[in-house]
Amino acid sequence: MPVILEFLSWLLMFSGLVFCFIGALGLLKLPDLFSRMHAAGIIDTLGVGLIISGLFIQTGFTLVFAKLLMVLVFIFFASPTATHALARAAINGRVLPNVKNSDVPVPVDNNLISGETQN
Amino acid sequence: MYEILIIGILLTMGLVLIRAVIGPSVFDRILAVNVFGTLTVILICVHGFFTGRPDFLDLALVYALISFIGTIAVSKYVAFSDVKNPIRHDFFGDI
Amino acid sequence: MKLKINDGEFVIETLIIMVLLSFMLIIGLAVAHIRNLFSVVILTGIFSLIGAVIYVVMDAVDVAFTEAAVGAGVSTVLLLSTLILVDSKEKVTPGLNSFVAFILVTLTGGVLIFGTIDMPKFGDFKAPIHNHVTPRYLTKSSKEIGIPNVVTSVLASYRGYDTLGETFVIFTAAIGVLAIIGRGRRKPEQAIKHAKGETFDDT
Amino acid sequence: MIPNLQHKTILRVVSKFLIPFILLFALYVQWHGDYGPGGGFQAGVIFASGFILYTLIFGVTRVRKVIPSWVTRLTLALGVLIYSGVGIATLIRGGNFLDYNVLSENAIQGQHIGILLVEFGVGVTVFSAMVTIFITFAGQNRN
Repeated sequence: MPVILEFLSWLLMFSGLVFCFIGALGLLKLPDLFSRMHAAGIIDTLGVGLIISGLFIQTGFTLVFAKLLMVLVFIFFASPTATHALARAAINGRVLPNVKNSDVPVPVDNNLISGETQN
Repeated sequence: MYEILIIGILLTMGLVLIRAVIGPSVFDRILAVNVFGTLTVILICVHGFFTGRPDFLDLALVYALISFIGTIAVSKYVAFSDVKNPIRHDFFGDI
Repeated sequence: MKLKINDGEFVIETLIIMVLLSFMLIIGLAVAHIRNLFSVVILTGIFSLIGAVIYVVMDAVDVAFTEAAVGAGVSTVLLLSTLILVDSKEKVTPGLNSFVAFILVTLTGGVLIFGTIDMPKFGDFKAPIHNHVTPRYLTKSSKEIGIPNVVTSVLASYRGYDTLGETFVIFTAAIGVLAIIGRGRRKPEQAIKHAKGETFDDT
Repeated sequence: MIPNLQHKTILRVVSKFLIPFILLFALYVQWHGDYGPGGGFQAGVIFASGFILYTLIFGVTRVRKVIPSWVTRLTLALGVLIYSGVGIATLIRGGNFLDYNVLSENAIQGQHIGILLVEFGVGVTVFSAMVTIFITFAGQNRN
């Protein structure tokens, strides 16, 4: 493998690791649920994407490449969907964003909040 | 080089684990489990390359495909406290 | 496939296993401490994830695959659907002296750890388990069975009786669930609906 | 609100995209178990996961239209029957119980056939058991 490709691969992987770490720090430090979801999004998209892109360069065009591509695609589809379902469930469960320090009044849709939780 | 990557991912997992344990709300735990699953997928991939046997990616594929079923089930449980009925049709109430 | 593992790889794999086991310990303590059963179900998911990774690092890929397939979706969903039927808050029963219980648990644990001192070291090739039938499985399975995955040949062919028994156990579990909570007594109108084929519910 | 769009929410779309892949992957695990990790048990659980996802999104009533209860009960017994049937077949052909060598002229080929059938039986039983247990539990009404 050319040195430049090797270098590029490791660059991608370590930047992915840095993004993962930033996301985890955000998950730990941010004040409320919805901002933590934002931090989790960094891991699910940039962290995974960059690390697996680095592995792509390491493997070349083989069966492993196809499997890695499938892992990437499925995470890209499934993970945001799961977070979306979680956010909906949280709003249904009367968890609201922490907007104490915000200047902008948050438009609160009464339908959304007081929607009956029974079936 | 892979060693540093693996240690970094383990460190990240530790941070996420703290969030899962301290909570405080149940949604934070679900979110942390979700992220933990994603990190597990990465760890399995990288470990496969580290040992030179990347044939074990099937395992990562399983997690990528079906780990979100659990998240959807718990979201549905919290929102409706059942898993029996279909998710709702109305514009706002759907999870 | 490489057969020799160099020292650096061994050190890093030991490190991974140690870190993951300590994660498991933290999760275990949290599960014992938290009273909300719903949170416990969620934390159990992490426990299963860590277990799968440890199996992968120990090269037990088939076991890891089972753990992944069951732990990722099915076990969480089954625990949740049980939780719907019961209360999600754990009741604390006061009464027994916790100090005596602590002493008893510590003693039992000490005896168990004492028992492991006699056992062969992890991965020792001179251990009895590796000298009984394992050499035959490993050396002759490609000639006798002819498929590359030794685990499958052991499960399905050499140990076919055991697997048959396991299949019967799963069968019995499903039958038991059906017999106990499967199809309770129907109300008359529901029975009519079912007979007409208008409802597909099992309940 | 656009009438026909409001049903096509994110979860439905993504689930409909993912369920075929889950089922396909389960089949891959089932028939590739000889060469890689996996086998009947794992395949059955993954196949059942696809149906569980469908149940979560579309409800018990609808999944029972896709796979009625008599089908799961039939396949539940069928898997065990396939497994034991292979054993009986080996007995009839003059071997020991579950000795696949006699299933074909060539011993290796006999082993192949036997393992394939047995794994299929395990997969079918595990799939039906998981679906049955989940739907029975999820369909209960709390009282």
